[in-house]
Amino acid sequence: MTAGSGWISDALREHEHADRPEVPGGRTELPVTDREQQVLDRIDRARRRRPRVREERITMSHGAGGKATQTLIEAVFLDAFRNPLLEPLEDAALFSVAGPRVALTTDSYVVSPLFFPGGNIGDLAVNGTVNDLSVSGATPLYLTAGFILEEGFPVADLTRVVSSMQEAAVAAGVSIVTGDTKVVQRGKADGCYINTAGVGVLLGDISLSVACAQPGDAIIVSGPIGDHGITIMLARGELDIEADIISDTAPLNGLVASLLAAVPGVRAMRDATRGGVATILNEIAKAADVGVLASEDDIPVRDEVRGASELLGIDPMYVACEGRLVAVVPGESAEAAVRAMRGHPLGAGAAVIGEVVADQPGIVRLKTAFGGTRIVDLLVGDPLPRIC
Amino acid sequence: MTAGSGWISDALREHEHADRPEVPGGRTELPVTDREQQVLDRIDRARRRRPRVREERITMSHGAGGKATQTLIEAVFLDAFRNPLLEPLEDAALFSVAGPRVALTTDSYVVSPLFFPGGNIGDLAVNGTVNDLSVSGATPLYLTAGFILEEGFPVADLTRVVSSMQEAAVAAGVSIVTGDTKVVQRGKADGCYINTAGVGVLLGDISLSVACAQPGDAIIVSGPIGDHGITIMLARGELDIEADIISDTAPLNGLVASLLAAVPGVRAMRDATRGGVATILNEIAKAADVGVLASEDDIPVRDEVRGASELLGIDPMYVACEGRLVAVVPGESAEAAVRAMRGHPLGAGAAVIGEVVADQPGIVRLKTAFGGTRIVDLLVGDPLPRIC
Amino acid sequence: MRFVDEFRDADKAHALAAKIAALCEPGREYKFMEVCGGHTHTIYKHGLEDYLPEAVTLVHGPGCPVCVIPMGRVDDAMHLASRPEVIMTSFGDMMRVPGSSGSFFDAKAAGTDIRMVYSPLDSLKIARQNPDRQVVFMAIGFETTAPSTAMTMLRAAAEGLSNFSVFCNHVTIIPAIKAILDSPDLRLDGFIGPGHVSTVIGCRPYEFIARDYGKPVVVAGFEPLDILQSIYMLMLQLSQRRSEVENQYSRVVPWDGNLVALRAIGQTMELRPYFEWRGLGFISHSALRVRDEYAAMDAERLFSVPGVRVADPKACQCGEVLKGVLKPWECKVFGTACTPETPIGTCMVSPEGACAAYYNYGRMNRTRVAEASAAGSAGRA
Amino acid sequence: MRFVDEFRDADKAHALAAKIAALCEPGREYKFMEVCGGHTHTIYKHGLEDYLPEAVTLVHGPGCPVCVIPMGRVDDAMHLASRPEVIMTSFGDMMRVPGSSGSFFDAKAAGTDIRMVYSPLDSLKIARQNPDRQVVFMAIGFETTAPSTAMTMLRAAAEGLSNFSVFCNHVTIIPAIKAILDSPDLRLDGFIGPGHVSTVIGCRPYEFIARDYGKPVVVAGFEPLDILQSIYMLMLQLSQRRSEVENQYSRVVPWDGNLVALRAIGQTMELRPYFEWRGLGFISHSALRVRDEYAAMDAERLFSVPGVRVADPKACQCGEVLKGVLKPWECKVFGTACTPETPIGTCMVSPEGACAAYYNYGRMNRTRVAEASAAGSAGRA
Amino acid sequence: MCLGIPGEVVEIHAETPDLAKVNVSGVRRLINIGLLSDDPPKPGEWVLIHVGFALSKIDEHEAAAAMEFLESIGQAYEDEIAAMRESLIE
Amino acid sequence: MCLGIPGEVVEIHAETPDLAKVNVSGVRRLINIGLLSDDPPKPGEWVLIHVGFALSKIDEHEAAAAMEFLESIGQAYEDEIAAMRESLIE
Ligand code: SF4
Ligand code: SF4
Ligand SMILES: [Mg+2]
Ligand SMILES: [Mg+2]
Ligand SMILES: [Mg+2]
Ligand SMILES: [Mg+2]
Ligand SMILES: [Mg+2]
Ligand SMILES: [Mg+2]
Ligand SMILES: [Mg+2]
Ligand SMILES: [Mg+2]
Ligand SMILES: [Mg+2]
Ligand SMILES: [Mg+2]
Repeated sequence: MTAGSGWISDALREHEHADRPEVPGGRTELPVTDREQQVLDRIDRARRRRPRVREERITMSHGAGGKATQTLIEAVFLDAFRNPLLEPLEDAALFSVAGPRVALTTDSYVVSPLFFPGGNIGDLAVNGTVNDLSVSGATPLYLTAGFILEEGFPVADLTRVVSSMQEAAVAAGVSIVTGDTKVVQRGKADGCYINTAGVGVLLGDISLSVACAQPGDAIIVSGPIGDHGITIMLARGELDIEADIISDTAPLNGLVASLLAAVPGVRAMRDATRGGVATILNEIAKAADVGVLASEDDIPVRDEVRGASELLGIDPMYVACEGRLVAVVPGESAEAAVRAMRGHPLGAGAAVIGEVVADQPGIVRLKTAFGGTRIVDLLVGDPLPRIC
Repeated sequence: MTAGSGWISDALREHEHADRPEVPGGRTELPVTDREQQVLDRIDRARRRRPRVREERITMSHGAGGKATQTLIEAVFLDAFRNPLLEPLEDAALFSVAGPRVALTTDSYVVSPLFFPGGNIGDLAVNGTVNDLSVSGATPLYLTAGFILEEGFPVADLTRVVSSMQEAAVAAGVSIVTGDTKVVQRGKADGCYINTAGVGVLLGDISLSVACAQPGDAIIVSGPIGDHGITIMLARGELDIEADIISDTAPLNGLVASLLAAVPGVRAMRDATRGGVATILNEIAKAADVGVLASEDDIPVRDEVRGASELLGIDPMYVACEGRLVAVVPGESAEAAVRAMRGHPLGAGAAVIGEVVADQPGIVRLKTAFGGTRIVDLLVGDPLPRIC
Repeated sequence: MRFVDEFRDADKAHALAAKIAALCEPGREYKFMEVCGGHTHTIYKHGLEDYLPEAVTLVHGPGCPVCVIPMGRVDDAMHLASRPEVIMTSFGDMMRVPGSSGSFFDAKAAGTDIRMVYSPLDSLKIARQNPDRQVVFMAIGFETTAPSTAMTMLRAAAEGLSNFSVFCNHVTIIPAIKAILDSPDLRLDGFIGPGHVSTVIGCRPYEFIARDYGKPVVVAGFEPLDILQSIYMLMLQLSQRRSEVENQYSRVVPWDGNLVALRAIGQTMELRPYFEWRGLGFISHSALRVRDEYAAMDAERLFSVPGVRVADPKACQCGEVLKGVLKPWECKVFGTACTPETPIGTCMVSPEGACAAYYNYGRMNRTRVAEASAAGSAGRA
Repeated sequence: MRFVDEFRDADKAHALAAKIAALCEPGREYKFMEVCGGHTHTIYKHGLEDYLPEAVTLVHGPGCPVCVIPMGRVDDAMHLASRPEVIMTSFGDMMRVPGSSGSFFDAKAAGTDIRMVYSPLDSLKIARQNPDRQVVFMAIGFETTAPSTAMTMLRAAAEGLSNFSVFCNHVTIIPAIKAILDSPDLRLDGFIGPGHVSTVIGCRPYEFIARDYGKPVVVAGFEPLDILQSIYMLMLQLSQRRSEVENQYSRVVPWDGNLVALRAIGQTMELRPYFEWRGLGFISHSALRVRDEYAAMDAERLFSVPGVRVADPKACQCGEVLKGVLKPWECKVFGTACTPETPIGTCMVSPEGACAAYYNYGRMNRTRVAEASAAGSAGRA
Repeated sequence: MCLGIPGEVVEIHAETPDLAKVNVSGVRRLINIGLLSDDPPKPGEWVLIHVGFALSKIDEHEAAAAMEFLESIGQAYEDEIAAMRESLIE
Repeated sequence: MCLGIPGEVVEIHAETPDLAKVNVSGVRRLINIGLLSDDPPKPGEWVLIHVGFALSKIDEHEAAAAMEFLESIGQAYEDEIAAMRESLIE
């Protein structure tokens, strides 16, 4: 239950501080209109105070556009994200971009649970969008934040999420410049969904596209795969599996900058999220109409990710990451690319995992550790735990 | 239940068209590897076909990032929104903007019901974001579209929503250039939520802000208020109230262009959405630290909106619109502004509803039709139907 | 809107205002209580006080159904609602009324199944749709609303619905008026009688006021001209040294009330020996409970209800406001600790509550307003 | 991973491959059936066929629990699941198996309460959490899985859980192998025996194959070297004109199986007189049902189950694939109408289904692959 | 007290004569007229609506009388104002 | 058939000796070891896990023997390959 009798004492305590000029002789001294005016002035001062969310849980009022919405925006969002572009709280944020081309992306985040080892939906929502811009070759600059909150969502959780977003934004060097909040009835969401859209700028004439992959190109992954997906599956608790593993959620713009500086000829990058590395390899094969030949032995997978995958009967190649990228570089630049990535903390585990080939266009093949070959197609359905 | 035995016959019918070169003498004629290769080629051709969503309902697979996600994106979203920026389906859309400043906005749409007289969540999601850009003085150019779909959502409904979005985008002259789809478990959403972020460009040195409102300015509304909110309340069906009223959802960029052309000195505009016109008047009063004095008699409200509001005990001033704007213009330009707006179909009902005054800063007052005065504060809570 | 717009005409208001002003005896102050919160709402919503001479003061009475619910009853309702089998249904007004640990709205956010209804009949619909749940209707209101609850109970009985019950908090206005008349610290010159209550109980029940206390009563409608005319009628009685019950709202209120409605109430409910009113304390025979014959629809008997008495927060001066002893803004916490967002007292919740009405509509300097109105081009006073 | 990685060693595979090749008698073709879908999965997932000489062909058998479920049983399960009081629990594999009007997955999307579990024990947890619902576990699988169902039933009985039941579809492998051996259109040289089934039933039940049909059987593990070694052992028996049951998987499979597990099955389940297998038709004594003593946990008795027989779609050639008569890609609709996204037959659903395994992992030109592998720097064959 | 809204009865519900459709400024809703069973309203008559029930009929005659009174004092007031103005001009 | 994964028993659950915690590559889960009640596994022993149950113990001795065999033929093969290479070089 929100509030508790606590809120009354809170409100009264605050009221005490409502710098009320004491009327010397009590209220009989002044004419009614003057006394009333003093009260009105006191209220005016109280209203201009820093807003504070008193509720412990989000209620429908927080989404109704009235006073509670405004308080939420000012006390929670603006307070955390504060920057000159957001501050006017106008209908749109205005800024200038210096660069011939602008990159625009969006993603909604619906992760459950909202808090998990290594992060929460907030930093995920910032990093994910930063990463989509980064792998497009853009320098991420500005983010929007759209919240869909479920009635009953704890305000303390929201505050935690929002402050993680701000930390992630600071770490990635971006600003959250405009936002939106909607509240839906209990049972019509799962606590909190976040959409972020991002704007970045492309400097120079960089041109990246998975459609540019050419036979002979090397395919590089920036680190061990599947950490995020396995962390989330285990964090749900339904599988009763424990492991010391944390999400890899991280902003990749720094790593991308290092890579691009070292290897200007990079053909394409993708951040491996839903669908995992397997999906990206298939996107490359399809977009460029080339074959992709990867090597199981070369794909970095943590022991715990492998163990959990074996137990659940799923394939780490399809498991989501949130801080790993796949890069396609000309074969001759492979070594330089790996070296550059390993020089960055988020690329310490970078490795060449395969190559682009001419034959079997559209198809991704994997040399198995066993020395055989198999196809790695797009995933059908969800990665479901299986018995057989 | 999805599919029904129908899907098998469908699949087989399609299979018939899988231009399979008939092996003249049957399979015994060719060596196994050749026969196998022919089958593989046939499959390859089938895979390169135009994707089609076979399911009648959204399943978790459509959000898992695999084949179903890809099919959904290509068959539903790309097919409807097709444009050269979206088509590469890269992690971000790239484009150039010509103009010194860029406007960025976002909104999530969670309207229930999804389809209502006068529109649906799709055109709402496009118009709403177009409007936030427009009232900022920007020419809306590019939109993102982030979908959160509930498992079980009918694909036919999604298709309707998406095609409404495209129609709205065409009508507003914007392109949807990047997007995202997530699917959540049944019971974790309400069919379909949409987030759109929008990018627009400000030409010239236009500078709009509600903080610029000055005593003497006139406040104009572009047409009758509350149509959208009342339509939605009635469309939910719980109140058992019928009325011939439709949502006012519409893109305001054309109207804004007409207004700005006629009155370059416009101080600020806002589209009246959640919280209605009352909220905007309060935003003006607060941001510019001025008083606002509006006149009840001058505020256009349709009979049906008034009737429904009386029945429900709510105030139309707080009821949402989705195609109305409030403009602040210098007093001397009021007439020209109204004339310009009335010249546009979406501004036919434009009217001066009040003025900015110096006294009682931060407070919105309304001259009632009865000749009295009252305060119009921010709404507390939801506009709840009341008995007393 | 017919029967509405014609009673909001500013020209006629000026005429009435002039008549009222003309009736003021020099040096005399007039204090009238509008018993009904609906009147309070109208007064502030339309800015009616702008028409009244300084000498005439309106005192806001206890006739706001939500404002008089004591905290203990809210807690009891919350206790009922928190039972897993219970779906609580409530009018929107009730949703923000604070109990000792938050409002229905807060409880709903925390997962309690509380649903807003427009009509008590909607609760029956919910009961039919949820045969394995118990639907409890949070019945509040004066005689205006009690007949609707009664009709809903009769309907449920006729249908044989076994999962619908009523948590009955209906109150009756006469004992509250009497309590106010008997309170030593208040001097009133007359009453603006509650129009909608009177559609049910008629005008006779007020006669004791005129007869025994010598105060005029005018039963009034809810448009601003109705109230202005009623004030005029009260002033006229005073100037003529009369004290009678008059019916300004005769287009809606029959002198004898609504017999069908009274019968329905009498069939399903009976007077409680006493009931607690927020701010006014316990008043005997001031509320209704479900009759024994309908015990199966009485949530208080179906479920155990703690029934603890919760003292109002110390800072709360609702009692004084409800009795008209204090003006809303004279309460110490008005507008700072107690606001519509964080109501400490219930008078700050409902749009009919005196504090809420004053805060939402009236919170401004009337002198300065008058000047601004005169100057402003948008106004037309 | 211990007991895993060491059995995936490419060098040893090359050695085994050479040994196998060396055992090939010129001009002779060898056809071995891996009975178990787990083996099929391993074969394709690791690209094991790349190590086999042309003369050796692997034929995929019926040992995929999901593939042999007939459409009628899926429809029956769906019927059960659609009851409002029922929560159906199912392994993930089962979710996409097509019934005549869609899969569990489709039904779930349409609102049917079907939940995925990792272990049958999870169903008990759900039953405890939902005392007012009926939790039905969709029990599928061979002797490997039946003991887990049995233990779960015993646990439910011990706890006195009254809202848990089993829709029993457990099947037994021996009658299916016998049916294949008796089918006229198939010539096999030996069997790669199901390793995990054998942990329960042991190796003796296969003796009739060696004795009566003169075919060697090697019970095999699930890592690729296990299978390669088993093929080598089969080739060795053939070259030595032996036909015996051998146990390659002795690290896991005791010759006599698991008596505790067999007792648990025997206590809760009994053989059905006959049961329909997809593609193979009715096979007598080939499946398990719940014993009378546990009738209260038998969903087939608790709820009426339509039990209609649904003919497989005409285009479906799963029967031939399950019997090993057709290679997956030889089915007419393979890869065009029937894909993992839109499986027409169940062999396309489970990763253990021959068609799915071939489609997901094996769908490529092996000759070209070999060339590419040789050329590709990323490989290390 | 409590919100009461005037609405015009449009039609009596055929199957359940307890219910009537009323019109409030072009907005229609079925309401329960059981409380008026002593003298049920006919289409064209006006009722006062409270929480989905018609609480009383609106007496057009009485309404007209009230209006007449208000108009009469309005007229008297305007005459007076006019007279005052004239006196000022003079 | 059906997925079976080797895991090392880490500890037997104190209250319910039917349950044991197993470790699979650093990942831990409680599993039911009721099917091994004839000869319950001890910490350090390995079991085969299927749908949350231990189905059998893994016999390290047999596993070592299998490995030995595989290594022996591996060695033989490598010797052969080496010999062949040498013969080619020569
Ligand atoms: S301000 Fe609040 S506490 Fe004071 S009288 Fe009004 S409602 Fe009660
Ligand atoms: S392709 Fe499909 S229909 Fe044909 S055998 Fe395989 S699963 Fe059955
Ligand atoms: Mg994106
Ligand atoms: Mg992304
Ligand atoms: Mg991406
Ligand atoms: Mg917004
Ligand atoms: Mg916006
Ligand atoms: Mg908006
Ligand atoms: Mg806006
Ligand atoms: Mg995305
Ligand atoms: Mg409850
Ligand atoms: Mg069910």
